[in-house]
Amino acid sequence: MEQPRIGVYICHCGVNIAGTVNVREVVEYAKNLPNVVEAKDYVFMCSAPGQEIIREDIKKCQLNRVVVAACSPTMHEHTFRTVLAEAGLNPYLLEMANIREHCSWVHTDKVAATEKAKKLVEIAVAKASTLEPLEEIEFKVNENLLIVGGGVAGMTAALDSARRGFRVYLVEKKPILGGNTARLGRLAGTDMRGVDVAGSMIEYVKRNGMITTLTNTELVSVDGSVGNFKVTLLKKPTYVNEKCTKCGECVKVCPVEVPNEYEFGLTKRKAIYLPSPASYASTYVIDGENCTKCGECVKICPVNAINLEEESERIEIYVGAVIAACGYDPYEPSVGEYGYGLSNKVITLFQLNRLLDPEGPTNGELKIDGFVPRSIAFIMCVGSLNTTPNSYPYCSRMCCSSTLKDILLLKEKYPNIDVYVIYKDMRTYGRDEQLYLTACEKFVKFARFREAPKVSVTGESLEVTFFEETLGEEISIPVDLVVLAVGMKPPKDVEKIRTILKVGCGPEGFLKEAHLKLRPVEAVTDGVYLAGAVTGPKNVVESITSGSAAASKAVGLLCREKVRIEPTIASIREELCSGCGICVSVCPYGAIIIQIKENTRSAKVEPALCKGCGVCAASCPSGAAQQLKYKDIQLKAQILAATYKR
Amino acid sequence: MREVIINPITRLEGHGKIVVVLDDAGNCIKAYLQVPELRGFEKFAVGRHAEDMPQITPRICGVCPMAHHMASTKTLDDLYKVDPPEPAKKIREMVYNIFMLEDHALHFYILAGPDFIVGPKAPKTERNVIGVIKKVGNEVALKIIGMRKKLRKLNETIAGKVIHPVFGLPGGISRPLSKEVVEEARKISDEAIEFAEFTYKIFKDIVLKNEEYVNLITSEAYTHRTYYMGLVDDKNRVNFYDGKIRVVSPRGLEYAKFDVHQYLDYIAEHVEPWTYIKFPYLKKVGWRGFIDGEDSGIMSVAPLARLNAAEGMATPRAQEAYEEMYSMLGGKPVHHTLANHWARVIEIIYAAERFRELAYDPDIESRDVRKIPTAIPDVGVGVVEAPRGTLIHHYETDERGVIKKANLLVATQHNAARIALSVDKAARSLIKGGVIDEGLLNMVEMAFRAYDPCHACGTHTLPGNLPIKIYIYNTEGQLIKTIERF
Amino acid sequence: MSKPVLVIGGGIAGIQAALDLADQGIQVYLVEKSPSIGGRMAQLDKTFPTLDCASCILTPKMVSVARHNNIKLLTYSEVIEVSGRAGDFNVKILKKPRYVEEENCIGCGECVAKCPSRVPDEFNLKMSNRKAIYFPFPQAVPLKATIDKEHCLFFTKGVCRVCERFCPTKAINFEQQPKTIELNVAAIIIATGYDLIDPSLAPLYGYGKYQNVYTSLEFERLVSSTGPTNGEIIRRSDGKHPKSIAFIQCVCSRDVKINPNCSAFCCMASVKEAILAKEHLGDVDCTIFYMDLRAFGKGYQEFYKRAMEEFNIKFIKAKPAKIEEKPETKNLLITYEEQVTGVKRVLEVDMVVLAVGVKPVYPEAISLEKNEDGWVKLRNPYLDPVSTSIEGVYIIGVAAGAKDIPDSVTQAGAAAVKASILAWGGG
Amino acid sequence: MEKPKMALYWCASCGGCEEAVVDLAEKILDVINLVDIVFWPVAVDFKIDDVEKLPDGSIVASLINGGVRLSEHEHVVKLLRRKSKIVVAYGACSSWGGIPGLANLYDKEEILKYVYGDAPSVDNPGGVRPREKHVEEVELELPSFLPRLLPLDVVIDVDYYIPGCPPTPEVTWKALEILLSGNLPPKGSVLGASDRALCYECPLNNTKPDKILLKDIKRPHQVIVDPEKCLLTQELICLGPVTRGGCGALCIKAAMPCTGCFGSLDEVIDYGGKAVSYFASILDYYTEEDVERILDRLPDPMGVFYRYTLPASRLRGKIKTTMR
Repeated sequence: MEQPRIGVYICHCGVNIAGTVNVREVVEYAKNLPNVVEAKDYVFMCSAPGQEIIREDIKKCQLNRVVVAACSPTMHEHTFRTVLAEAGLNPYLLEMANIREHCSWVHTDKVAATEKAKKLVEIAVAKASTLEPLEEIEFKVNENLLIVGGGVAGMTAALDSARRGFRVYLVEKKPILGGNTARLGRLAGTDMRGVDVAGSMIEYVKRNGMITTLTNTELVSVDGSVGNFKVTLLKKPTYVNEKCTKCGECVKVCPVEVPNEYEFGLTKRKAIYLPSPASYASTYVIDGENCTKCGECVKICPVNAINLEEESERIEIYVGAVIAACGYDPYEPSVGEYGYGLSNKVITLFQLNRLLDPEGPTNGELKIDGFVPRSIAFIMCVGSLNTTPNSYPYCSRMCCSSTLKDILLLKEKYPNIDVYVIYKDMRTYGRDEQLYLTACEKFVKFARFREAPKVSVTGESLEVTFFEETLGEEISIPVDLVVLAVGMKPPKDVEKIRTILKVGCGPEGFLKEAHLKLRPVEAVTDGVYLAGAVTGPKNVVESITSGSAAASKAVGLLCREKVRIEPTIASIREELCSGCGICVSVCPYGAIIIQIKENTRSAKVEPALCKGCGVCAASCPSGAAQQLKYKDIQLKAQILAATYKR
Repeated sequence: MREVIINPITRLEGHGKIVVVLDDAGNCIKAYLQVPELRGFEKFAVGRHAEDMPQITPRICGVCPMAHHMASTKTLDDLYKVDPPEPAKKIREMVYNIFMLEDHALHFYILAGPDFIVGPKAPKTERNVIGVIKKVGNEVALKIIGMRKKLRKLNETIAGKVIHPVFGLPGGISRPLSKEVVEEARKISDEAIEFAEFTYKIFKDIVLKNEEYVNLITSEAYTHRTYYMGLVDDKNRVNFYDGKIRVVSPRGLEYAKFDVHQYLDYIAEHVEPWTYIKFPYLKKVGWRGFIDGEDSGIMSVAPLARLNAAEGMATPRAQEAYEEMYSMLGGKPVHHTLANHWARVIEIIYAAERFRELAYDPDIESRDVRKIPTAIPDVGVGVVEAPRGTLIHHYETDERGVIKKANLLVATQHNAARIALSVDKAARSLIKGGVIDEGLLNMVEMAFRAYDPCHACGTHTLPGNLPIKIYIYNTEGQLIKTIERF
Repeated sequence: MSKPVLVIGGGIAGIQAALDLADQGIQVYLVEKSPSIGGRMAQLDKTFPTLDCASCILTPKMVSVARHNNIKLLTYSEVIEVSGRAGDFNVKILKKPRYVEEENCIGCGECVAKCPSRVPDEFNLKMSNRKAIYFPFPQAVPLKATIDKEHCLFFTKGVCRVCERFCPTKAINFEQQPKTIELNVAAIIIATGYDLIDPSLAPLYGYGKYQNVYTSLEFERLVSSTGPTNGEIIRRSDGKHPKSIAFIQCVCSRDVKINPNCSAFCCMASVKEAILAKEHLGDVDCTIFYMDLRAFGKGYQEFYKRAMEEFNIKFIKAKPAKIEEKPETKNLLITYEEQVTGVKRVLEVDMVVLAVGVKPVYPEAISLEKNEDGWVKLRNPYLDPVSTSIEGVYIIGVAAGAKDIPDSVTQAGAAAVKASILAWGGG
Repeated sequence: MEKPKMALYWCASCGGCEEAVVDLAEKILDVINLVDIVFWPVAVDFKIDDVEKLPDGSIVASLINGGVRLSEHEHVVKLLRRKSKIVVAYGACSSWGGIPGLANLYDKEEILKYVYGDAPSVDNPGGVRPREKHVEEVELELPSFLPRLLPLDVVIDVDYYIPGCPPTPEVTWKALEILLSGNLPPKGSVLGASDRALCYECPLNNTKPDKILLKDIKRPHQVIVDPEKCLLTQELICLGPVTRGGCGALCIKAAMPCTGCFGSLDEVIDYGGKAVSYFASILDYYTEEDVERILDRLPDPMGVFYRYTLPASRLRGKIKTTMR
């Protein structure tokens, strides 16, 4: 290596540094450090004149390393790297000493702070002597986008990205798009039903030539990294082709009957069925899991639309980014939880939505055993806030507003029904508060429980018993119907999705954001984004918004020609590597592979996957893996400088 | 008073130094063998995993590492109260006999060889391995080197390493032998028998047929009447790997026969302020200073002692040779230090025969070579016969098998007192009236070699001699003369 | 080629929208009326539920805005006129004079140190003073001094010019004139945020009357290490540490007379503030008076639970009937009805913090359609949740409805992609 | 032409290194033909005076094995340093202290007290101890037992290292070839061994799964291993990944884990520290209880991870060692 010629530049940062640190003294000290050929100070090193001093010196003094002692590198490392680049030096030959946040801002003793600043500069100089030029790593970005999940969040993301000009693969594991929203019935504050919102999106998706929809399709694997993912999908057969005229003859002969999941089990369906109301499903489909392949439907189908021999298809696609919009599952109470499953008069909010939907099993009539209930108790926080042993600890956010919306609908249709809402905290946040105010005006009775209410089912009668906080006593309310305002839980295949996408999840099982507050639609894994309720409970509007937000991030990546990553990643010197595989075992990003050449093994870093966390370098037993810019020898130089007494 | 310092002699657990003290008349009144070597193995063994001891203790001596490895491994069997499967024990004993054979052969040909084969009075430039080669012929020399190489290679394959082996574990050995290895062992064992016979013939032709040599062996200068100690099998025959410790008195009577667990009842160590080595002695007889005879607890180990302490050899050819030696030297026990060379040749025959017996034993093909210990460890004691003599390891551990206490009695130590006697005796007989016989160097050297195959086994592979330098001081303590021997 | 997009408001929502657009290769004009971007978030001490320091996570974003090649930052500027339609808006922006040349100012602070004029500091809600030439806060972006003409001695009395004398780079320019900038943009994103509703509208809480009653935003500054007391929680009346603090929710919100809406973030903000008070003072009783504790976001319920169990913060479900001051101690007496028994009770505390509701701030130059409650009307809340009724004009952050930081950031992304589609001529 | 002069010396060693040289077998004769051995106490004329008489720097290379434990060792190695152009630390003990270096876990007094006092077979009622100066008829001197064992390079400047306990004949031969070739690598280099870790030459390296994450630690006596499968994956602490290769994986071929006698690789600063770090990083544990449990499974981390390198490590042992 060439003899280091280091220039040291010490910033006053106005009075921020100079007020506590004697900058002149630090300059004099720096001048006598090994390899230092020039040391200067300036009031604001990051200002244009300050930058110019460095640029000039690099040329005049033939500097080949630069140390800037100023603020945190997160503030201005980039600035000074650019200065080096402009002066023809490799930008990674810069080392910063943070004498502001790490020194002047946190100390008051001027003498001691000055000594510390000297030491920090000395450490930076020692490291600078060992710095090597590094080249930024670039990859061409594949412009396609994969979206996993065809609910409203996924469809919104697909539409926004496609409208912005990117090819989208929209993958849905169910036979039809629309997700949970399609089943929600009428939505709050509008005349639209969930199926209208989902349906219009489906129409847009169908019409958009940039979107390839793959229903009945599951994610098998995702390899590669940001900008370049290879995706393997498995498209399962529906056994019915587009010739289907939806005549319905097949259903009549199908001998297999199973609960209809679309109606949350309120009705039954056959193994061949319409996956959603007629207006949105284009063909009948066969549920491969339950079909016995008896062949009756094939015989009766007048247009020969059924082929029971159809097989699964493996599809490989290449994309630059992935949006996970896998939604949620409604919380399903266990049998006996609030009387659920013991009586058909205990239903969930989702089931109520179906009953109130004109396209639902009762065509919008709320009738239980043929009668309209005269009194209904809504029990809130079912499956949430740890109210029962099975429930989750979090708040599901949408259930309060959703319940009140349903109550207002009910009150519109059946003004005389007595409605009780048994709740813990009414969480109609923001403008949804107006739903609460309206409900109060409609004489909905609100009662506050301390512990989860008990629902006793005796023959035909139902009674809800609980300790009412405001009255301060235990009360019992006999009702005709109990509606459980169930919350949302992570979708059942979330674990699989998260493993395939290498995305983290929180303790409750929802996928984890890169930063809860400021990066809510990004996963920790670069190039993977999160939309909708897969990160946690959301209402329809919030899900749709996050779909757009995720599209925004994905587009931001896809419109770049190249992804550039900082070269401060791990690197393995093949000539020193024994192929022991320890690094592979510890790498949290799957960024290291073992390559076998002529029966000998050695490890290799995939730069696009490496996050530069340094775990491999710390664990590499032979020192072959090193973190660039933080090599052992560089850190050792710093430690020696830090502990050396001059 | 004058002093003579021979410094350093060859290694004795390191380096050695002899100081000879003369009275005003110039007569030797005392000679000291100082061993300036201490590493503290017994102390730093504390805290180690017991199962690591078979790999740690061989570092006491890189010339006979297998002896320590085996003693340590057997101590672990005892510590964990686990009896290894028969095949494992047989493989261990086979490996051990290969080691004894190889080590003894090295000593015989390369260390002692020059003295006897070339001749004690031959020019010093010839008294080395090259001289040996000249005398026995190139073909024979290659045979010797080749045999040693094969034996060591075989042990490396079985034990992992030949210097500092690794295969021994409590309850057996690390893995069974492959078919190829078993076949190789059998082939080599056949050659070993032939090699042993050949060696015996050379010894008889060159040494025993030379009256001068025989006289040298029986000369009083090399004779000490001490106790003798060695391992014997249930028929009181020599065994290197296992058995009871038998001690015979200077008159050849059985003094004691005990299990190694009782070693503390029989053996104690004496400390002198002028040397780092400790001097074991027979506890019940007691320490009487550096004197020989029935009343002195000084005992001797190594080949001759082993033969003296036993009543015969367990293999036929070795037994013949055994009987031959005692009949020629006038019955048991033999007190002549130099007869160790003879005894060593007999042991070479035994080792080869035992090696072959075990190599052809179908058991060594077995896969059943390990028993996993289940007992909670506590105390373990083990013993083997190292080439230089009885070697005892003793460990105490906590319930996790971590050493709390270790005690090691190594062969050199058992002989230390007798070696000191030899040095003293040689000095006294050869330094008289201020005249220092130059033969002193020879005498000391030969006395040493007889005991000490391990110390010097590498010594004569290259041209050169035992490096000795004698400093002679006058009564005022001034250096008056230096004698060098090279 | 794409057309530019205008973002109005440099709070976290505007910052995020600008960054998203810029990352999508679109030229962004980010207009902020105050001298620095950062918005309300810059005034916060820590954020719930992670207790991240607000500036620590915000400052890097602010720096990114300043550094991004695709973002033209117009601070101390206001949109004064908008015409045209989606894809083709003509916008006039007034750049107010700082009387400091931005190109020359290096942010050294010499001028600030020397300025003799003291002015109440808006950033610290007037709880401390700044100079007439000033940086709004230490991490301001851009870090350029601004002369407050109203209080500058030169402008008011014609003398001084001390700043000019001490400026090492000759950046002071008393002659600077307002500038009008005209732009043509494809879309407009409004992120103008909120103001607190005037708490004196609810006189029963005594804000403005009693010294030791604070708004929650004031309390944020009080606990902040960059605030008026360097993070010391002390009473206005006597400078002593309070031994008890009451946090009162739903002041000027959920109140049909003032503002029927819930302000969405105050419950959690108060829980956080109570935790911070405990962390700062240790020996302090914190009580939160609430109606419904709206811990609805990710990790919020868990945070609420932590406040109760780990920090021992008391929660009382009640809306105080009145607050009175004890004249001798300036302590406060909170009268409320105990929920279970219905008994009237009085709690005496050393300090009261009011979680005051919010009202939106809208740019005057754009006439947005509003709902009865005064908040903006959206075009289609389901299919187009960030669009105003004017095509091509989007609204995000609290201006579009009270919300917390993650929801604001999410909306920012959503508006960015919509605007981006327009900017590229799609839609 | 005069043959280059070479010296060999041993300090606190076991003689295994000498034996290893002897194991060069027929090649030893080549060595003799190539060099003139002027000093090798174990094998040739010992003339320390003659060494003193040699001009400084006249010995081309001195190979020194064993750690410095006695004052006499210190004296001789300093003499050899003066007389030699190149000093080579031969074997684990002189390179880093070796197994006798574990003695640095105890101080001098503890060792002497046990060896001459507390050991069960010692019978020493008078509490006699070997002394540096003892007057019998004359004054008898013993070299002093230093407070600790020192690696060679703490006492003198060392040019090269030949690793191993002992170095194998192959490694020794390769190193001698390099030394005699005149084409010398940079100072401080390791001669004769591999530049990569043992795994590289281990016949079991290819039997590893993609990821090695261990749920348990087993000590060698607790398990019967599959000799055809990577020992690390069988939960034995094999130090192959952290140890310099060159031995040919002898121990592993005997189904015993590598204990690290070839020491660390060039890029590693502290062998034991690296060994702990590497091994700990593949332990599949998350809770503190797990960590407690695992520490209990391994009562002697010093003897396992620092077996050959303690005196040269950052820890240096209980006894402080001043590093160069």
